[in-house]
Amino acid sequence: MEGKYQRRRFSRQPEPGDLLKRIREFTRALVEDLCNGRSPAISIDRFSNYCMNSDSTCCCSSDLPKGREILTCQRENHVHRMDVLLRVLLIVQKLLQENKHGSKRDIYYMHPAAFSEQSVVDRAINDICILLQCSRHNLNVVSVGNGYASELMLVMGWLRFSESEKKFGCINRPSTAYSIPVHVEEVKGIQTVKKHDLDVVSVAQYIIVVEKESVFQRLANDQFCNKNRCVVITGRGYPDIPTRRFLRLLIDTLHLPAYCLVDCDPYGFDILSTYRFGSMQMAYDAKFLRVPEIKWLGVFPSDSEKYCLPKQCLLPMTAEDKRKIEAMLRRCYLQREVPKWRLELEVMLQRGVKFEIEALSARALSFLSAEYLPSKIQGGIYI
Amino acid sequence: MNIIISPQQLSLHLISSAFQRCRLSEDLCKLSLTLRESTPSDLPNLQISVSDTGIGSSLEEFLDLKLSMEAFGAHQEWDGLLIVTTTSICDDEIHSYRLGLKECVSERRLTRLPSRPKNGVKFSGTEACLSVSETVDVFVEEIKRFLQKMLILKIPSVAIQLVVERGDTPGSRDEYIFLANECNPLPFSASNLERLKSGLEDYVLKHGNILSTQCHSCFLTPETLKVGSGMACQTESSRNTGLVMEAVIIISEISEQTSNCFSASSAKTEVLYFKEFSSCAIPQSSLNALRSVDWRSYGLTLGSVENQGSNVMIPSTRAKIQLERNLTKKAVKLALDDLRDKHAGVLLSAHAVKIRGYAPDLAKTIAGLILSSNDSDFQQRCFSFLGFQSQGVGGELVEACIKEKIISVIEMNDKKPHRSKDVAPFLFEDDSFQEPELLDYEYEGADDFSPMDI
Amino acid sequence: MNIIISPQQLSLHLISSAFQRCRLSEDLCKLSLTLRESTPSDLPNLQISVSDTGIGSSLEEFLDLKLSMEAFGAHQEWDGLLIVTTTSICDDEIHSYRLGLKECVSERRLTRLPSRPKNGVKFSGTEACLSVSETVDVFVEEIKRFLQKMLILKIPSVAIQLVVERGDTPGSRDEYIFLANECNPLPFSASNLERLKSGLEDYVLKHGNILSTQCHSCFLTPETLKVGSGMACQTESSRNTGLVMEAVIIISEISEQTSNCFSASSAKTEVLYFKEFSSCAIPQSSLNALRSVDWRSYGLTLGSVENQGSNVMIPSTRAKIQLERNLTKKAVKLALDDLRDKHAGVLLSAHAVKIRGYAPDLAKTIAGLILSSNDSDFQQRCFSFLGFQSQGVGGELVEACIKEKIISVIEMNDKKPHRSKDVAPFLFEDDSFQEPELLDYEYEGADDFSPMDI
Amino acid sequence: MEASRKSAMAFFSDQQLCYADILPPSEVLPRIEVAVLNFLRILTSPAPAISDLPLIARNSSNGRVNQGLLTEVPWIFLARSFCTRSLMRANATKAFIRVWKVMEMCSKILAQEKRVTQRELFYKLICDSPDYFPSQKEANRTIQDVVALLRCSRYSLGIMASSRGLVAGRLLLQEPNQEVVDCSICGSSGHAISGDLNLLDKLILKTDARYIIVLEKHAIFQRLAEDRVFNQIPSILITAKGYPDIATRFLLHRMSRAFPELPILALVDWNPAGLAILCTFKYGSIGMGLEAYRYACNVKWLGLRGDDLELILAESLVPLKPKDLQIAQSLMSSDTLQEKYKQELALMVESGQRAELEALYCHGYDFLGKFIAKKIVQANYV
Ligand SMILES: [Mg+2]
Ligand SMILES: [Mg+2]
Repeated sequence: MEGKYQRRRFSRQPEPGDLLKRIREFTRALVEDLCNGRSPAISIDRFSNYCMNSDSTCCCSSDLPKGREILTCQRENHVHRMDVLLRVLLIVQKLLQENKHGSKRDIYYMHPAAFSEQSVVDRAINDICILLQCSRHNLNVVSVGNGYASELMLVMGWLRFSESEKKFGCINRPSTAYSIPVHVEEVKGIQTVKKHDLDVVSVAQYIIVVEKESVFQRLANDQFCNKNRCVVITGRGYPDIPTRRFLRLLIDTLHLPAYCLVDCDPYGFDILSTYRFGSMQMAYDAKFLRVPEIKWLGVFPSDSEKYCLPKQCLLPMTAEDKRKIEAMLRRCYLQREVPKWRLELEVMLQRGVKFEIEALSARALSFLSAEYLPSKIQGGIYI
Repeated sequence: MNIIISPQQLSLHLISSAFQRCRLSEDLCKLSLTLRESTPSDLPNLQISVSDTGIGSSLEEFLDLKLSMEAFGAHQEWDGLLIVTTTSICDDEIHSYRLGLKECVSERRLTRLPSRPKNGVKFSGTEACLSVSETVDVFVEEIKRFLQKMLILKIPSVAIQLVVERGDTPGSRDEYIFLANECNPLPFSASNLERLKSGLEDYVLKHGNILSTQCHSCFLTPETLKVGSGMACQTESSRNTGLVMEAVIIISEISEQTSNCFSASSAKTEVLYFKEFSSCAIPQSSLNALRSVDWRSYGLTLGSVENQGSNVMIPSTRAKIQLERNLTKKAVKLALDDLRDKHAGVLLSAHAVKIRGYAPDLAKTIAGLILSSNDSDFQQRCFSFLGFQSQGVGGELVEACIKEKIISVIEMNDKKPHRSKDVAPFLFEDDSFQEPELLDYEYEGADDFSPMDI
Repeated sequence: MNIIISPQQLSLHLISSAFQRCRLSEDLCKLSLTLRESTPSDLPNLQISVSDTGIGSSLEEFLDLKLSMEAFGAHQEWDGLLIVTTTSICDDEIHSYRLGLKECVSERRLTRLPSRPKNGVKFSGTEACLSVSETVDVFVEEIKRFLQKMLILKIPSVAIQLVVERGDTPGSRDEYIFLANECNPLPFSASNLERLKSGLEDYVLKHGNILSTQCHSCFLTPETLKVGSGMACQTESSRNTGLVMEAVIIISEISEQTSNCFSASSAKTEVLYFKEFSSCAIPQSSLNALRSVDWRSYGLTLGSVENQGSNVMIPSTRAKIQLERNLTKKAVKLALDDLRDKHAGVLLSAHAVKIRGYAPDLAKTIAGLILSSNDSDFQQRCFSFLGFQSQGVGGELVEACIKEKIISVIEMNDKKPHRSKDVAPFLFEDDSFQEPELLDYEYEGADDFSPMDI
Repeated sequence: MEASRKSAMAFFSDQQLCYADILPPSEVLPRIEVAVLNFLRILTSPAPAISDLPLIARNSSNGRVNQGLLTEVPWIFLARSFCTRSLMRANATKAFIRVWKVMEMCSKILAQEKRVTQRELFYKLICDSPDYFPSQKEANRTIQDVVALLRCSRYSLGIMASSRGLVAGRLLLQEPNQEVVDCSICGSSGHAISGDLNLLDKLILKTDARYIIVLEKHAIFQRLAEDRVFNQIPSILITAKGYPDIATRFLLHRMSRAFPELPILALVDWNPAGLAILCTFKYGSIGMGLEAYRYACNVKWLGLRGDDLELILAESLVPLKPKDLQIAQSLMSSDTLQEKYKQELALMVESGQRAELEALYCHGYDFLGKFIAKKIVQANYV
């Protein structure tokens, strides 16, 4: 078991052919069991990227399964899940065979009555990824939620790349936003512009990830990337998989430092953690989605005093906010891997106030781009 | 032993005793019941005679009869006198006694009446007679119903005759014959349990033994009755001396549409209880046993239980009650399991029935996975698992075959002892993640963004 | 006329009558009150004498005195006897009468007492005397308070002297002088309303005429008192014969911090009522009139009203009450308007005060719009609207100027009759504007776009 | 400056114009200056007053439908009926001052030649005047008030807009001095429509398509773009991911002007909200009346319609939600809605069911393209 995961960790992403083969193996085993009068059972490994054991020597960082769930024909909810899983698997097989992509919503609509709700499909997709040991995009499944909510991530800066035939010459206008493609696997030729390019003399030096679009727009409007040699991206809130994969790809390709700018509130911190460690739902795929290199650039609880933010911009935390922070503080990875983050989170809780990045713009619009970010990056004020 | 609270019960008891004597006899026996109503005065006078050709009586059975003093103390319709005439095979004479049943058991004495010689003829038999001031009607129906139930035991060696002579129409004489083993004869060697099964089948097929032959309009095919039986014995002592509880369960699947015999009420389940080869009301302990059976695991629900018998039981010891109860439960469960084992798809637990509901969908999907694959080699292997030889096997056939296999697995699972069932393997320690989910993240612009989408 | 219910009220009434006789006289008059307590026995004996040098009495005023028979019927402390001595300027003698007031009005008769000759001296005057078995104290304070209020009328021709002789300390004699027109003299030609205004001002400045001079610690500057007055007359008949209601309202703005004279309770508003130049309790009709004034439109709130007078009024006719009420209300409103007109920013409606509170913010914003502009031409035009000539005018000045103008519009707007208030010109003039919807339509932003409005 | 202020002054007396213009800062600032000058002029006049702010009313009673004579396409616009913000009305005093405060903030931002997000504007406003802007909501409403007062678009006030719109297919876009973007090679993600209305205004558009297909949903857009449906059906695909934003409507409008011969066909869910989205593209809406009515396009309803339901599994039909019925009711009461649409709406209400486009996938993922092609060939749109 351990070997299997160890191996996969360093192996390439599976090809559609591999996955189809795995699906067939799975099906064959199922039929074989049935024909031998054995009750079919589907064993699904369970992953988590953190636990709540504050002091223990947990193995959450190992990317190994933390347990296993076995779906049998003896529990009704198991059979229902089996039914859903097989239906989704059948759809996935078709997608892979026809080399098409389907959204989670599309899949839901294949059998709306049997699936009853979208989350049931989402879970089955996760289960299939674990079963077939692949990432979701390998299944040709994309996440267009309910058909509306998908927000493309935005990128700007000293960067040039292409997705299939589509070229993204961000570099030509570094302060113009580009939407990020869905199919990150088709992204090619990511490059910051090299010094020997005739028309450009500088190269990107770092990547800034901002929590939200409005801050991204602020930086764009302030021509931040014209003045700073960097790449800015935003996942517009919680980063979706393409966003995180794209960031992962950028870092793997360019080997640039990445800084994350989030609101000083529990959501901001959770978004930061999602970039850094991945999300719990996708823990099985965390190694492809997380960005351990990312640094927390701000905004820190202490910034409210350091930069004399207007007190109107500081909001008292709700009981709910505090509860969330208390829960996050118990996540094992914070203590183990980023104790400094954890300290700041504690400070946030102690102060009992939260504020948004925009609070930095309240006095002067250009403060964020002209002073805050350059001073932080140049001064190494990040953790 | 039950406490008798009415002359009708007494007469049933006398019949039951006579039946036992017949059963114990090694020969074919005859049990004659005569109800002779005469109206010399205004008061009706009914002579009840229960005679049998079974083994002679030891008289204790009469001496020990327990009558409810409350019920009989002030009973004007009966003088309490029982005339018993009996002879064993080895007796030379036929002895007669008179017994005052209204006296309490410890004070009861037999008054010996003149004996009659047997003149060397070897026979045995007993007659018990009593006279009551009641009309014959209150007895006849009850006795008939009792005898119909007794037929369930299918004791082949006893023929029962009931003669009713009504006083109001002199010379009128109704005669009823009750013969077991009539329509579905069993070999003599059949066990009691087999007889019970067969008898109960007949009972159902003959609508509670009311008809003399199987009701063909209701029971067209033999499969309509599904029978299971179970036997539980006291394990500690040897089988012979211990209690033995035998249970037979019959499910008849007659829909109301096809049947014109059954009324809605007859759809109810009837519970018949025999104790020592005699029909009697179900004792509380057994009733509790029935209640404690996990009917749901057989896909059945326990409705309200009406105990129609009104006999008061003499309290047994607690240990005995417990024993009876356990045995009853065990026997019933064994009968249910037997029934389920013998009939596929019958008495599945509600749980399994639900799960089985997924079989068509599962089968369709699995068939889809096979049939839609573009790997014919893979398809071929699957077909061969399923027992198909050719390539060009139809999709419906594959699906149906898989469905059948899934159903059989589900049903098999259901038949396994429960123990292994509830421990569905779940090794994942999920409980440690009680962290509040950061679901309600409000983000400008995203209408219904949920972090679940990641 | 009020019904008198106690000797104290009777004595006040006698004083009031004497005051009227003085007022009607053309000369300076003196009104002397003597309270002489003598204790010959254990019972206190108080002689009350009210004498004046006004015109002589026609005696009807005494004959018509209405006493509460309930209050006086059983009154042991007073025999009900009033000795009246009076003479007119044209009389040769001084006449004396005795009057039994405990008799009801219709049965009352004057008992003539011996007259005294005037010996040709021309003078007029009246004295009314009565004796009661009460101590002097219950009278003195009440009479003093009454006289202090009478000073408000500032009738310049009457000097009042109060002499109190206490029986327990023989020879003790307290003398109090009440002189109107003392500290802020008015010309003799001043109207009654002017006198009332001036008198009320004095009354306030002298803390209810308790002090003999203005309290300088409370009233440092003359502006601390804001006075408004109004007069309403019956319009139907000629002004002379009709009812005239005059109202004077004074607002004194003394903060509790600066004043050490006022207790918390004295911050209350005092309502003084004079009827026919005599202080009396405010009648219910006028009280209702006060209650019906829309105080809120003057930025005031009506607290609870305590009517301290306890006089029972003889019911007037309904029409008269209505008239009094209307006149009172009108006079008070005129006084309030007068006050507001004379003093900028005083008595603004709560509404206007609230809106005025926004003036600084609005001024700051408009000034910000002007000053932050980099279009100097635009700025110059703005400055010229505001009356500034030079370019380099300071930001605070611009803001203050705009604020002042906004406030003045708000205050002006508040003084306009309500009808004309809400019509303000549009920022963008456009003759073709259709009738504007004055509803304050709350617009859903594009963010909460709703398809409902397609 | 004087000249532009004159034209700004003239603007306010022009009776025909009841919409919000997309203006460069150099034209917005004079309008604000005129507002200030008028305020001061009235304040300092011999009969001084504080002028009321006339805002174009954005309620349905001020909504009008233009039934064009030449085109059969009606569109919704706002008539010259006003609601006012008055300082003197106690319940509107704050709203009145808010308008000036937002104007002040916007004029500062425009003078700096910057743009802000609504959130940033809100932060600036709460720092400046916390009492007036307790929440973002007040800021957003006041921005709309300023739009209705100055009659220039929100974007013109220096507020950034982001568009959720995407376009794909046979469309070539070219910003001045930039490379041509070929929307047919953008993959399934399409080309993101910029929120910069000035930029959209300047785009050079080229196409060899024969249809423009408007899609309610992103997922459907992705499916069709991935399948390159526009190669089989020469078309341009556009979606706003739900209710359309101004930028998407503006681009569609520009395309409809640039390529007047192309029919615009909409593919929406079969539910009242789907129809409402279609109608917003088609007629505009009062809520966006001031900013957007001019972008009405003659959109035809391709699907889903009642006739298409036979293609859908019964289990894919979902009961209508209360919100659907609400939308249906308001659509029904609209004079704008043509009879065929009303019939379709009545059918939805009567059946009590709704269906989403994805329900067609029960026939396979490539069915959608065939479905569209067939309908187009049969000219089966209304
Ligand atoms: Mg946030
Ligand atoms: Mg929809």
